[in-house]
This record gives sequence, structure tokens and C-alpha cells, in this order.
Amino acid sequence: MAECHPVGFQWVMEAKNRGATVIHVDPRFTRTSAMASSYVPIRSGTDIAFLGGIVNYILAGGLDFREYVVAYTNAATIVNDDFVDAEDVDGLFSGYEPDRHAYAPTTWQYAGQPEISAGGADTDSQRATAGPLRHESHGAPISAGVHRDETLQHPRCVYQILKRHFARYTPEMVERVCGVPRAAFQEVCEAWTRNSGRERTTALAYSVGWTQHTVGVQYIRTAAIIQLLLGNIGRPGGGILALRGHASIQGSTDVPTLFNLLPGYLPMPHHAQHPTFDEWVDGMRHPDQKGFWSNARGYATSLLKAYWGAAATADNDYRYDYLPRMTGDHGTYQTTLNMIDGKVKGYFLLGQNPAVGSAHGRAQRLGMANLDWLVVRDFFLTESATFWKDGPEVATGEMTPDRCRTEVFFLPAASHVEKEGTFTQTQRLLQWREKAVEPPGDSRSELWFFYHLGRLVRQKLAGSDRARDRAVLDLTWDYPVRGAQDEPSAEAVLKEINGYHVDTGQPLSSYTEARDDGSTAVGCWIYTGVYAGGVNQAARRKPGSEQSWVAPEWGWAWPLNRRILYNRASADPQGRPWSERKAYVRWDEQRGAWTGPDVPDFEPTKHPTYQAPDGATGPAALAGDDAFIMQADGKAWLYVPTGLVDGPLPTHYEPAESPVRNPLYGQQANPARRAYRRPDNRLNPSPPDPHSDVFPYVFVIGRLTEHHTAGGMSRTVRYLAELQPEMFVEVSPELAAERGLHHLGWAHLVTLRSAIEARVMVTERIRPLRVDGRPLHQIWLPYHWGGQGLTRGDSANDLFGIVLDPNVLIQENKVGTCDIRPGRRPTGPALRDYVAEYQRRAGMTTGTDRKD
Amino acid sequence: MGVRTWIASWPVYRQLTGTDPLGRGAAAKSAGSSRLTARTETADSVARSVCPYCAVGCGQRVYVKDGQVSQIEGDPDSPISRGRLCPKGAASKNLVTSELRQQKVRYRRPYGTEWEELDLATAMDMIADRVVAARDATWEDVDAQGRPLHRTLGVASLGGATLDNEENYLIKKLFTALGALQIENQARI
Amino acid sequence: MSEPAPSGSASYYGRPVIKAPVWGRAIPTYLFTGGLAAGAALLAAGADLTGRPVLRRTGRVTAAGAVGASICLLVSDLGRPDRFHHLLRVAKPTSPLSVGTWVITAFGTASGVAAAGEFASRLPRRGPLGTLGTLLPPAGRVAGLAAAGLAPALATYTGVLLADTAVPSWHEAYPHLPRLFGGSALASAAGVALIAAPLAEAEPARRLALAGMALELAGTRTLERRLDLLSEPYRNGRAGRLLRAGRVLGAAGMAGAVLGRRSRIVAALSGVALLAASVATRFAIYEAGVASATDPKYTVTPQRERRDQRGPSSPHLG
Amino acid sequence: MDGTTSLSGPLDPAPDAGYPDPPPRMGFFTDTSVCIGCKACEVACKEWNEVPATGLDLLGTSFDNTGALTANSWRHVAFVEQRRPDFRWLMMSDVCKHCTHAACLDVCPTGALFRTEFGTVVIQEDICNGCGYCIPACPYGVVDQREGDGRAWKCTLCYDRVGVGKTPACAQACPTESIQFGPLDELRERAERRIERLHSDGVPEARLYGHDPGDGVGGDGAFFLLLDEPEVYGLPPDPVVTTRDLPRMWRRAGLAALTVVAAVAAAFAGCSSPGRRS
Repeated sequence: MAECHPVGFQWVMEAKNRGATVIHVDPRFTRTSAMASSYVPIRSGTDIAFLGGIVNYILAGGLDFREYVVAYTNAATIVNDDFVDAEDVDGLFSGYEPDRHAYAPTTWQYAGQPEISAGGADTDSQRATAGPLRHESHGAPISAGVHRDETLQHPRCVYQILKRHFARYTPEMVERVCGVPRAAFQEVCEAWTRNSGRERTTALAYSVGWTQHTVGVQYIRTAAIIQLLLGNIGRPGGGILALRGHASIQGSTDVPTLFNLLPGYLPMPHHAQHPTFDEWVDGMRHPDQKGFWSNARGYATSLLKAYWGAAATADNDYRYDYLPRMTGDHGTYQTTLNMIDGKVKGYFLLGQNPAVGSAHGRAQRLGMANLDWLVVRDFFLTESATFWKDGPEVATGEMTPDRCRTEVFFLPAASHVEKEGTFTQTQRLLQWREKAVEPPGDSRSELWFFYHLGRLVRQKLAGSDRARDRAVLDLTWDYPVRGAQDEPSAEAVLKEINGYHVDTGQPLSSYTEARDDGSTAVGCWIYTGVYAGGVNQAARRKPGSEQSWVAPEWGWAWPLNRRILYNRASADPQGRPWSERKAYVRWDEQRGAWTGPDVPDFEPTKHPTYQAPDGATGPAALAGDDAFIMQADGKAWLYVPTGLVDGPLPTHYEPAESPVRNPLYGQQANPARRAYRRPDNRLNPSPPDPHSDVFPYVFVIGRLTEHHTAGGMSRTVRYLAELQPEMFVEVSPELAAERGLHHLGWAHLVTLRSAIEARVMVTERIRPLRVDGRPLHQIWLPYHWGGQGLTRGDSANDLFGIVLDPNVLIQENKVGTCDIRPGRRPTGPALRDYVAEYQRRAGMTTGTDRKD
Repeated sequence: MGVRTWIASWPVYRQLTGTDPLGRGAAAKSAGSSRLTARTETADSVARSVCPYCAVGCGQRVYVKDGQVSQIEGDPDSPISRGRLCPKGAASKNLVTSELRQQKVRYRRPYGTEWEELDLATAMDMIADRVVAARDATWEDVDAQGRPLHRTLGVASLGGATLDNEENYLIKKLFTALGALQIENQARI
Repeated sequence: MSEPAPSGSASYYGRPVIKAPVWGRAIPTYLFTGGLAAGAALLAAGADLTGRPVLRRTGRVTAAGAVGASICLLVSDLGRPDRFHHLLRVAKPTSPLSVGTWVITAFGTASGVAAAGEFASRLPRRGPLGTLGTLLPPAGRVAGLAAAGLAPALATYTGVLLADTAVPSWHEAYPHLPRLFGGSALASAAGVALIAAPLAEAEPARRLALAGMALELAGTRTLERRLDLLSEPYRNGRAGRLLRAGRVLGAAGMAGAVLGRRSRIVAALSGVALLAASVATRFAIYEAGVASATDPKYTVTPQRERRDQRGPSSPHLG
Repeated sequence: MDGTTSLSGPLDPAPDAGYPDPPPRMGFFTDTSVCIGCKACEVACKEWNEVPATGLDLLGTSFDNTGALTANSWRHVAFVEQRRPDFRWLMMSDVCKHCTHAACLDVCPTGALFRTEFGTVVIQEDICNGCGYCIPACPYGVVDQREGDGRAWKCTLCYDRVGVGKTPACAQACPTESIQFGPLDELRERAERRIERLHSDGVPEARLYGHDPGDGVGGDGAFFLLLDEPEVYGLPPDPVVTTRDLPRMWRRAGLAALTVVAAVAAAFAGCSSPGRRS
């Protein structure tokens, strides 16, 4: 966190200064480790084993915050008799179908549930469409009635299942798998549990390297299990904090530029599951479901009204027919492979540099070289703009400009000070930026580009009556423009995102006002309230020093300006704070309302003892102690009966590339991982497959404080480039001795995809681990470099192949295997021969591919 | 300047006649130092902004003089960052005023070996043409069973995690209306 | 060499703690020319008062030439030579260079006039220049004596100039450098006199050569031996070689001065040796200072010893 | 010269430099125990002061690719990797010390270096002529000549910002308040409290550096909390301002001058005038 989010880290230092214990778990010793109370080195890719060990420590010792767990989690819920745990099938849950590499999750359900909820039936298509991603704002559907045993003694209650599942995650096993000595592990367990409960809370912060694993979602799930067992969710000083890495990456998920989502985590329709509007809406809300998703019809209708305005009416299902339909995986990696296969004609890159920033850089570049046209919008000529001219494949002779057909448009982009608009930062806070100056030259905002592109396309299609063109022509696309450059008004767009009454144009103030009768238009329902009262709430800048520590009048957080989600859980079931020390939101009996420094994440006047009448649905079905109001059963989920495609409980699998045989199960890697098995995407062999010894080392990539992502905004900036002026690789003194690497000399790393070179940094910040009884070397390298900018170097992402987490389709590029050799890599065509030699040694010959 | 003032401005004279005989401070202060003031004081305007790098969302104040950014620094009012910035945030002015920034449209024709210049309006028109053509060529109305698809897989997009919500909203809205599905961003990476 | 560069306990990656002087060769050369000018002015004044006209002329011309060269060297070494006049902006007793600037300005003016006095006879006899020609010789005499009055300061302040820095082997040598430089100034001026003056007028120069070089050699000996660790830079490397060369040349010059009473050639050779010795010594001392600044041990070790000698104190008061 | 207190010992430097009624002396307290080595200080300083970039050199000295305080780096973050026996990684943002007795200032022959009313030491870029004398005079190796420019440069403690009541750029940027700016008296008190806290928290190696008005430079306007010996960070262990010895130097020069005069007198006195001889 000190390394990648230094300014956020000030709060950790503040906490430490007030006596907090700071524990840092990371494969390499970073600037965060230097500040931590204790640092725990870990083998990359084994966090579920580590965290699972902590779950075991908590459950074996009965150290959970029992009142919280019983009241607010699904610990007491009884699970279906047919569920078989992975502990019993050597790493596979019940329902696995080997030929599809996918689960049929019907047996994972709670006991007494109807056969299966819509959308959950087929994890294959769930995986292809990254279905679980839409649960960012809510759990998957569950019908209202569930069986519970609040004594937690029922052998099939979640609590007991959890206990059995993690029983083998002992300190000894953690040491074997993670390379973490028992004493260090014990210290973490004790510190975490000691600092949790009524009087104290513990926060867990992860950087999104956690998501870049084939088991990434389950990493975070394991963290959630710990934090729920210890009562650290919905309370001040607790929580799981995702430290995201881009200015508005949260915003770009909320108002998504993602293939499977529409704004506010509404799913993009699937051709088979959602042929009609009603089926689409019912896919979001189970008809007899509890909670706020029951109004999904209102959110969906309002979005279509925002898109298609007057053309969207009840008679035509609000132009649901205009929405495109998914048929499978349309994610960025599938798209890249489709480009290589010639299926994609045009590609827009908007401040994004996949030639450096995406896994398997070579595939990215070969894909772009096979387009009809490419539009790059950026500040600088990035590697993705110039791949045809001086990319690595030009160097190897595989590509020459006069044989590359892609037509490239480079359009300069406006910077953050040259346009106005909102960023949503990592804690869901929207902050409005004022425009300082006009963009220089041809530089324009994305707002300008897409508004005018849309205008031009509409002009070209004008008069057409083909349905496909009507979808474009019926679009509401009448944003006011101003200035010499005809810049559209970002505030007008924000107002549409917020939503308004169709008849009056008055902004809505809460998503509860969204209607399914076409009377409201809402661009992104979770953002409703950002323009409440006709005021740009995201532009509020009351100084932090002049308001409470929660600072509710700085910017605006979704939903409804709540700063801590599920903060009802900061009070006990009766509505009293768990302790005065950790008081946050409480029930005020006199006022008959919830109160606190934050906006209560609960119906404002619902009494803590409220019990839903039989047959109630929606918010009315939520009891006064159902703190997790967006969950279908009002409870936080220790066990996930539906919505995940790789199992209801986290289970340690080895990374797709690992030099280590899974010590816990016969199943080596995540059985449901999304793989693309093709000759141009080979993965290094791992045990038990032969030849895994060709790639004996684990490598990890990451960020430096001084650089940003693929380097487009830092290698081009003098004051940053000079601070970390060259691509390097960090190795331990032991590995340096083993491989003959010299400090400040050159080394190159090899995988089945490519070989890259870097200057050697020998440092004790990287240390060998003992894993399963033998030494294991890890190598760290930054991924900031590429062939353009002030400082240039090989790209670490060229080393990776493409293999994804099945839930959200994010690639595993925080861990891989490689070989490392002293000296520089071969250049020109010899580089490909060199890699081919490794392919031969790894038992790969043309046309064959690794088995699962 | 008269001789008298000229002499009076001579630091040696000030040493001899003033409070600073050793010429260490007051006597040695130059005309330039006397005029010195922070350029934030003389800015024409200040925009309240947010750092464009990571997702912490640190507040920035952008000072403008004569239509140019003259300084970017942390906004002490921000309860998130309290005026602080990391090296990247602190280098924001360098980023936005970099002489390496491309300010002109560049065009590379198929099989071209060099960049060419292109007028922005022409580029926009050409891109619009290509979107319409690619969409038409790859349009899918229904699947094999006649269920609606209403889409094109011929046009894709990647990016948006450094863009504004308003921009992402228009991107998604336009592409969705065009039937383009493969609209992705860094959040998937 | 698979280990990273150690950051050791004695220093930070072996990097210097202080910055070495950024001056080029101009400054050690100036040390020499400044000294020469001062010594020559003194010789000239002595010759004037004792009736040695050739020696006087030699002295005055040498002084003017050398101080002229000195000023050029000083200005050329400035990072911004166009701002040389800023040196006259303040007068700071805390700055040897400021003191030196005022001294050299006054000295330069005086010795210029004195030297001009030597050439008064070449001016036309009539007109304004004629008047000047009449006024110059007496003015030159006064100026020459004034220059001589400033010369001891010019000859010795350069010792303070070097010593008043954080450069360990210079600063630690502060008790010795002024006298050493004064001696060197006299020896070098005597050297010029031995080359230029007739044997008949050269006796004071010979004596001055012996006295000056004796001071110089005694001084360098002290630097080499009496500064503990900080003597090392005077013995080692380029500085050590230059200092030894200076000693051989100085000894030769002294011997020549003694033996050259009867021979212009021997006297002249002796003069050359004395000049070379002075040059070598000045460069040696300059180089030794740079060497002591570059290696952090010369900064750190004596300071650590000093601190440790003060005895243990609570860490935060250390 | 004005007596020895102007050259050494405890002193309030602003009145001594001709400001009869100055504002409080301002300074930095750099607490390295909370430095995360992010280098925001280096960049913020360069952005504000428009300091040139230094070039692209991988130094191989941990994450330090700046190397030292130079004309083009007025803050320098040092990184020290240590095994003792536990591994630790020290980071420290170095800066001009703004000494009470500033050798650079005192030796400056143009008055380019001057003491501000805030007690800080600033090089006036409109005056400096690049004589270079301040460079070896500094006991901390701070001042440096800029190549191609010729003048000497160093931290100004953001004289322009401080003059209008703003915090210096580095201190404002510093995410963890490792760099604290304020009236020196307050900073010294704060530092004492911090040291006590660290000592009671089991960090006995924590120590202050440059805070003591009785030290060889009369105390630094920018002082530090360190976790190891100063020399480990590249700082001199016991710096003394060179001008403390200046009176003695001038006396030695005076004696030497007398020696010179005596030698000349003796050289002439002993021998007969050539005129008389002939």
C-alpha cells in the first residue's frame, strides 16, 4: 500500500501511531513491509491456504464473534443434503463435469430452496459471461425461506461445513504450502483475532494483484469469511478495502465499460437466458426475493428510458430489443484471440495500452496487427499505437510495417485538467473535477470524441429504418455543447446518470424513486442521488477539517452517500453499538430512526425488532436485523450457495503455472479456470505433468511507487522516469549465486511465450522460501516498461500466457513460472528460436497442447 | 535611478549603515528576492481537481496563469489526502504540460511505414465511416434458433478506467446502441 | 560479485559526504599567481627602498602581470563570469574570498600603477600623456609601496581561503597553510628575481628564496606528518607525488640559490626550480583537498572520533 | 567580525542577519521512522522550483537512483538495506540543513547566499555568479553547481511559498508527515516527544540529528530523526561549521603575514645596497 497507494497509506501510519499493529503479507519486502509491525513473506499464489489457515484457527478455537456471526451471516443456514465438499473429493466439489471443466452447482444450494435460481444453472455460461461480476453490488438470488439452526450445531449448517472444510488448513500445512514459518503464522492469527470483537476491529486491505489469479475471487472470499467470522464488516476500522489502481476503475465498473454489464451492475442480456424483457428482469430479481434488488424492474426500465427516451415505451418493452445479446465470452482476452483469428475489424483503445499492460503482450500485438483499423486515444504514442513500427515482433522480423494491414488513427486525448467530470475512487466516492484549461491542439476529451462520433454515425444512418439503425437513431443524444470545440456538458450527462422524472426533468434523489412504468429515466441507478436537488453532490468540497471524521460533505459516495456499506452491522441486533468505542450507526428509540455520523445503510425508520410478515418480498421482507440489505437473504455469506462458478467455498489450488505439486488435493489447479487452449497460448508445464523442471522459478510482477501501470503516464514524465530509470529484476543473493547473476548486470527470463531481459538487482528484500520441504526461489519484476517513452525496456507481461479466473475473467498475471539466465536475451529472429528451444524442452511441439 | 539610490542599493552601503554589518541577511537581499512571491498567489484561476493516477482519489488544486497550468499541488481541504500527493500525483503538471504529449492527429494507412498528418474532422469522419461499415459487415440479427442477438462482434474497445464516469456512460451508451458488445476496460485486467 | 553494493556502516554506498570543490585548474594556478604577485610586490618595494632598480622593475612587472593573471583566472573560473562584479557587492570578513577580492582589487590597482610607473619614460613628453609621464613615477612609487603593504595579506589569505571549507585535509591544516603559502609566495617571487635580476641585485632574492622555500618545505612536511589520518591525502596519489616533486624542486632551488651567487645560469635554473616547486606544492595541496573530500572516510572517521571522545550521551543528544 | 557568537554556538540567526523583529524561525523536522521512500518530496520540489531532471541512471543502490543532493535534486531519498540480523529497510529524505551557522552563507563573496527573515538560508539566483566557494564549505555536501548553468543551487525551503504562508512543496506532499514544516521551536518539542515515544515503544536506536543548538553548526533548521548512525545515511557524524575556526585562521594568516614581512625585511636588511657596493 505504501508502494502503490502512498497517500492512502497515511491512514495506516496514523493508525500505527495510535497503536495499531500493521502486518504485511507479500512475496517481496516492499516499502509497506518496511513500515509494518511485522512482515510475512509468502509464496505467490497461496493466499487461500494462508487465509484458510486463519479461518481454521478461528473456528478450531471457537474464536469467532458469535453474536455477530449468528445474527448477520449465513453461518446458521442449512445446506442441501446433496452437497459434497472438496475435502471429500480430493479438491472437487459435487457437481463437477470433467469434460466441460465446469460445475453444475445445483447441489450447493441451501436446503429447501427451489431447484435452482435463474441464471445460476449453468456455470459454463456464467463463466463465459463473467456472471459473478455483477454481484459487485449484491448477492445472487435466493428465495426468501431458508432453514437456520442458530445453535450452529446442525452438521449441515454453514458453520459446521466451514469448520470441516478448513480443518486441514493447519499451521503445518500453511508452512508446507505457503513457505510461512509456523511462528510467523501464529503471530498473524493471534494479532488478528485479538484485535477483533466488540471493542476492536481489524481492517484488511488488498491491492488488486489479488484479483490477478485463477482463484482471485476466492482469495477475496476467504478474506471475507475471516472478516465476517471476526465481526469486522460494516463497522468502523474494519472491512475489506480493495486498493484499486486507476483513477476511476471503480467508476468504470459501476458505469461499466465491460461486456457483460450495463450501468449499475445490470446484466447485459444473454441470448438464451434472457430472450424477453421479463426474463431479463426476473434474472436480476427472484420474484419472491428479499431486499432492494426486488426493484430491479424499475432500475432496468429506467435505464432503457435513459437510453431510448420517447422511443422506449411499455408497449415495446422499453426497447429491450435494442440491447445486444451475449452468447458467451466476449471479454478482452477472448476478443484478442478473435483478433488473431481475424474475427474483429475495428478496435478502440481509450487510454489503455494492452501491448504492455495486458497479459501475453505478444498475442495483444499480433491481434492488433490483424485488424482493419485501430483507434488509439492517448497522451503519448504508446506501444499499442506503434506496435506496427517498432514493436518486439518487428524486431524479431515476424512483422514488418509494409506487411501489416492495420490502419491506425492516433487521436490525442485531453488530460484530467482539460475536462470536467467525475472520478469514482476506490471507496465508491465520486469527486467532480473542474476544468482548468482548454485541451491543446487536437486533444479532446472522451466525452467529446464519443458524443461527436455518435453524432456523425447518426448522421450517416439518418433516414434508415432498419431495426439495427433505429437503435442508434432513437438514442437520446442531445447533450448541450459549448465552447469553441463544441464540448458536451459533462454535467448534463451526470444528470442523466443520476436520473430524472421524465415529465418534469427533475432529478431523482434516491434509487427508491426509480419506477418501472417509464416515468423515470436513470442512467445508473446506484448513482442516483449524486445530482439530488439539482445540485452536483460530487462537487461538494467542504474542507475535511470543518466536518466530522466521516466527512460526508466531501464528494458523494454510492449508494446514497454511504461511506461504510452495511453499517447496520456496526450495531447489535437490538440496534445498540457493539461498544461505545466502535459506535457508528445506532437505533434512536426516541426519534424512531437509525442515526450516526454516516448515512445508515438500512431503511431509516425500520425498528431493529421488526419481523417481516409472511409472504413479504423486497425491502419489506428484510427483518430489523437483516443488516446485509442487498443480499437475497439479508445475511452476509460465509458460504456461497449460488453465484460463483468455482465452488461455494474457497479451496487452495496451485496457480495454473506452479513448480509445486498441490500439497492439499489431487486437483492441482482451479478446475473451473478459464483456459484458452491453443498453440499461441501455451502454458508452462506444472506438476504432475512432465517437464515442469524446465521452469523452476516463480516470478511475480508488480508496481513501483515511481511508475504507473503500463508506464504510459510515467515513463513519459521526466521527473518520474529518472526515479526508476530502467527495467530491472529483483533476485535474492541465493538465486543470484545459483544462476550466476551479478548485481547491475543483465539477466533474461524465459517462458513458453517469450524471453525478456532486465538489469539485475540482487537484494535481500527477496528471500528464498522453504516450500514442501525444499527451497523455492521467487523473482520479482515491475511491469511498467515497454518500447516507448523516456525510459524503455522489455515488458514483463510478455512472459505470461492467458488463463483467467472463471468468475470474472481476470487473467492470472501475479504468478507464473520461468527460467532465469545471466546475460541479455537473443535478439532478432534468434529470440523466437530461443523460445522454441524451451518449448521443445518442455515437451511442446507444434500442434500439441498441454492437457488439463 | 539617481546616484543616491544607486549607492543606497549597494549592499556594502547597507552593511555599513544598516542592521546587518556582516552582510548576511537584510543587507544582502537582492531585488529579485524582494519581489519574490509564490506563483500560486498570482494565478488567474484555480481549479479543484482529482489526481489522475491511482484510485485513492487525492484532491488537487490546478493553478492557471495565462491559459497555462502553472502549478498542480495537493488540496489540503480533501479529507482523503489532506493536501498530500505521491510522486506521481506530484508530477501531474509534468504530465499535462509534457512536451512529449502528442497534440496532433497521427494517421497510419494500411501497410504504411510512417505516420502521416490528418485533420481531426477528417479523422472523425473516417472513423465514423469505418464503424458503420464494420458493423454492417459483421451484424448478427438472430442466433441459430432465431433468438435475437442484435449485435456486432466486429468492433471492440478497451479502456475507460482512467476516464470519467460521464465519458464511460456515453461510451457504453453509444456502443450498446450500436450493438457492440466487446466493450472492456482495465477492470478486467 | 553477486552481492549488491554494500551500504556499509561507515558511509552511504561509499559516496562522499561532502562535495569536492568544483574549481578547475584555475584556482590552484591562481594560488600560485596570487602568491607570486604578492611576493614580487614585496621584492619590488624592498628593491625600491634599497636602490635595486632592475629588481624593482622585475618585481613590479611581475606583480602586475601575476595579479592580472590572477584576476583573469578568478573570473574565468566563475560559473557566470559575466557577473564577476557581484564580487564587489558585499564586503564580508567571514568570507576569505570576499576579503581576498577586496585585497586583490586594491592590490591590483596599486601594482598596476606601480608597474605603469616603470614605463613612464616611454610616454611622449608633451601633452596630457606627458603630464601623466611626469606624475607616474612618484605615483608608482607610492602605489608600489601600497601594493607591498597589501601583499602579505594577498600572500597568506589563500591559506584561509582553502582552510575555511569543510574539506577535511584543508580545514585541519588551517594553522599551517597561511605560512606555507606565504613562504611559497616569497620563494616563487624570488625565483622570478633570480631569473630576471642581475647577480648584483639578486642577493635579497637569494635570501628570500631560502627563507621562503624553508617555510614552504616546513609547511608541507607538517601537512604530511602532523594531521593524523588527514595527512594521508598529502602523501598518497597524485597529491603525494606532486608534493614530493615540490620538495625535490624546492631543495634544488634552494641549493641553486646558494650556489648560484656567481652564475646567472645557475641562478636562473634555481629560479625555475623555485617556481616549479611552488606550482607543484599549490597543486599538491589542492589535489589533496579534493582527495580528502572524495573519500568519505576522511570526513567520517575524524568526526566519529571527536564525537566518541566527547563521551557517551543520550542518543538523541548525540 | 562581530564576536564569536556570530560564528558558533546557540544563536537566533535572523536578528543576527539584520532582521530586528523577525517572524519565528521556520524549519523542517524529517522523521525517518515514518518515511516510506515514495520520493514525493523529490518530485514536488522539482515541480515547484522547476528544477531540471537529472537523467536516467540506474545506480543499483537499492531504490535510490538520485544518488545525492545535487543542484538538480534538492531533496534526496536515501535507501539502506540492512541485516542486523533482522532485515530492515531504512529510508530518509535528505535536504539542506539550513544551519544556524551556515558556512555556505558566510563564505559567499557576493551575498548571493543570504539568511531570510525566517532564519533559512537561500541562494539568490539573480546574484550568484558561480564562484563555487559555498560548495566545499558545506559540511553536509548539500550545495552544488548546476552544469551548463554555472550557478550554485540548493533547497530554498520554498522561500517564496513560506513568504505567503504556504508550506514548502516537499512537506506539503509528504504522505506520512515524515517531513514536517513549522516553527523550529515547535518542531524541536515535537521531535523530543517523538523520540520519547519511540524509545518507550522499543526503538532505542532512534535518535535526533541536527536538533541541538549546541552542536557544531549551532543546530540545523532542518533536522532529522534517524534510526542508525548518521554516516549510514551519508550524513557527517559530527559536523562543525568551518567558520567556527575562522578567527583563529585569520590570526594564523596575520602571523604568517608578519612572518612574510619579517622575511622580506631580513632579506634586504642584511645585504648592502648594490649601489653602495658599486
